[in-house]
Amino acid sequence: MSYAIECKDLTKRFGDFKALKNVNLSVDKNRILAILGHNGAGKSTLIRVLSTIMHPTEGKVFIDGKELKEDDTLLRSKIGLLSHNSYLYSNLSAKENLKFYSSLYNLKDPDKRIDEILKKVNLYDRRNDRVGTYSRGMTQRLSLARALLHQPSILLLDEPETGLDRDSMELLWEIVRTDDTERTVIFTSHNFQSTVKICDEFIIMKKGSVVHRQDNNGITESDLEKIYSEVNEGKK
Amino acid sequence: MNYWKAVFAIAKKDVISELRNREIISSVLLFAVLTLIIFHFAFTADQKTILSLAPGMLWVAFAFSGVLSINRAFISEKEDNCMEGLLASPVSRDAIFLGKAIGSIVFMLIIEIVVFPVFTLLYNVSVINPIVILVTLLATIGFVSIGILFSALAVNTRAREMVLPILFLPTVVPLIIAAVSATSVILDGGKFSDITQYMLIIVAFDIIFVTVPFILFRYIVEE
Amino acid sequence: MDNLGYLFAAYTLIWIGLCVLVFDIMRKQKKNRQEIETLKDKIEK
Amino acid sequence: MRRRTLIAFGISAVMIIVALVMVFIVCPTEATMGNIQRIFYFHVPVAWNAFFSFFVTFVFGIVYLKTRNPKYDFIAESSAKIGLVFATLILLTGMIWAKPIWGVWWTWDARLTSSLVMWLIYLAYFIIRSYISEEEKKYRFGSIIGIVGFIDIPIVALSIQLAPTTHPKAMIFNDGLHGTMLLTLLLSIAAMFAVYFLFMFLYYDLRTDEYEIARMKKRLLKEND
Repeated sequence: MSYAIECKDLTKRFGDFKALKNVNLSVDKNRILAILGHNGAGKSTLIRVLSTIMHPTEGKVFIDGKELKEDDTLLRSKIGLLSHNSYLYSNLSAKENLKFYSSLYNLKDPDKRIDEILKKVNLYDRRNDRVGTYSRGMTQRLSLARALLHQPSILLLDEPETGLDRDSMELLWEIVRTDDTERTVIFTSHNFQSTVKICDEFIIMKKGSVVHRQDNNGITESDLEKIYSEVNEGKK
Repeated sequence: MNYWKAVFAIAKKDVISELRNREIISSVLLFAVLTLIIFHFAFTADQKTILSLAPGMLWVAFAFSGVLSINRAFISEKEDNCMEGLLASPVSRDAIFLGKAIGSIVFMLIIEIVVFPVFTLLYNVSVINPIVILVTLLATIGFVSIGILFSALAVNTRAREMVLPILFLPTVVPLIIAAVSATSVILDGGKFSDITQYMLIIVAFDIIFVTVPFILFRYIVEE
Repeated sequence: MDNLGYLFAAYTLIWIGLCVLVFDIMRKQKKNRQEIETLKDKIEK
Repeated sequence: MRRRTLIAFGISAVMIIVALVMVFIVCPTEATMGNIQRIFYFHVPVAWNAFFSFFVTFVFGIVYLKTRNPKYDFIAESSAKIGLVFATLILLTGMIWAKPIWGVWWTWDARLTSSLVMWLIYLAYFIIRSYISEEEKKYRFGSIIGIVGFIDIPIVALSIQLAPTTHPKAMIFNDGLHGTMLLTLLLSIAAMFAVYFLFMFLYYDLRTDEYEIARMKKRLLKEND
């Protein structure tokens, strides 16, 4: 069986700066993987390369065993992305935004799916309001709806919790975990508490490399914190 | 086909979003009309002179209000980084280019629809003629297409407001020359056969400067 | 119509201009080379 | 200074002197325009060279986008710089030529006008590069402008030639090129090419040195952290 995601020798250079250094990472299907690391460790860059926003300088990404290329629209539509940017147009209503994205993802029965996902993120009542009038939490929920709209088998979340209150955060993870489709989730985070609760395994990145990988077999928050600081300071 | 569905979705999204608050289009239209009015103070001329100046006046109005409008084409994508959302969606980069270009062509057409009658009304010189309209429409395609490429480039620089005009205006010189000359000939009572050489320039420009930005756009939006 | 003097002046000016440009670049290049040397020393330290 | 620069400098100097002797001493005076026509042997090679420079910028722009090696952008940028210098010279010599013939410094003659538009496009090329702080983006956008600008040049020239104009078309020769005149022109063109390579080496080395300095400075800054 092929991996859901497999990176081979991924390197991303910005001028002389290497944001990713020969990253090799494979993730099994239906797993939830957390990526931890300081700011500038390469977490966001990795997510951006996996979501095809960014082109790796060297190396390849495989999705379900097939190489991910910019013009392979079929493969790319298996990926959903939620970042700290909402990717929503403030002049359009929630429904119009989702409708727009459903045409980009070429959905079969968009109206039905849009209503369904809007109900799931508790925004159905406000579906015709302009996104510009939404609160931060609502925007983030709609953003999640946008990422899940096309039922991606791989979901990438780049610091999804930024700026969210506790309730919205819990709803977010609730939806990610209970959504009907089978999917692999990769998320970056600074929050150890939710990480230990949610992930199946986690990796720690440092200066563009993956320096630690571990399964989550009931690890506690304080254990994780200890491992995290050991990894970051110990191997200096 | 998926490809065109995405292209038109992008264009439609831009048009709906803009028509909702009319932020840009209303000021661009006002600017276009103001240009026409300023001409009156800049040149005091009789009917005959106005007729010979008309093609130039029209294209000065189009060119400058066009710059203003095209300059804003990527502002909505910058806001909350929507461009990334487009790049992450399974749509090729050139489809994004076409979608943005078609959206901007619609705005350009709105400008033209307003400028033609206003000019006719203000100067009592009819510039509304099927061939003149055809010339304008054809010139609009190449004009917007190269403008969108440069606009995408401009939003990614410092001083983005300045970049588009200094790059765009010299590049579209051929279009402006050909469109102005063709319009002059027609308003002078010429026939379509008198302007074939200008039409050829416009069509050649359109073909070249739809193809080239279509290919190069991906190199602007990449990271 | 004899503009030989005028023409000669024009030619001279242009060539002098180009020469000045060449020497200006060479001067900058020299300065850069020196800077590279000092930077190299600093890095090796 | 590199050896190749010195060689280019020597060759250019010799060729320029030979060309100058040809232009001022050997070549006969042209019948209708008189001595001022001699600027033609400068004006035309410079125009060719400007076009050639922008062609090099175009080619290396494509090469850069394909390979992403900064070296190729340095070549493209250096060439654009030379092109801009030469385009400025086209405008200057055009004015010098126009003054005695038409009695005005500037005339909207088709060739001069095309050169002016070309000059403006490449001026924009450099202004916009200066507006971009990230190096990689500067190279990438520079390549794009270099490609679009070069493709535009022939269309600009064609459209300007077709435009109705009140000025007389520039008349260079009434009866074709005289044998010596042709030889002089060819020699002048060859001399200009030598000058092109001289400037290419100078600008390219200058640019790579600057790049090297910026790199070392960054490294020092990092080490001091």
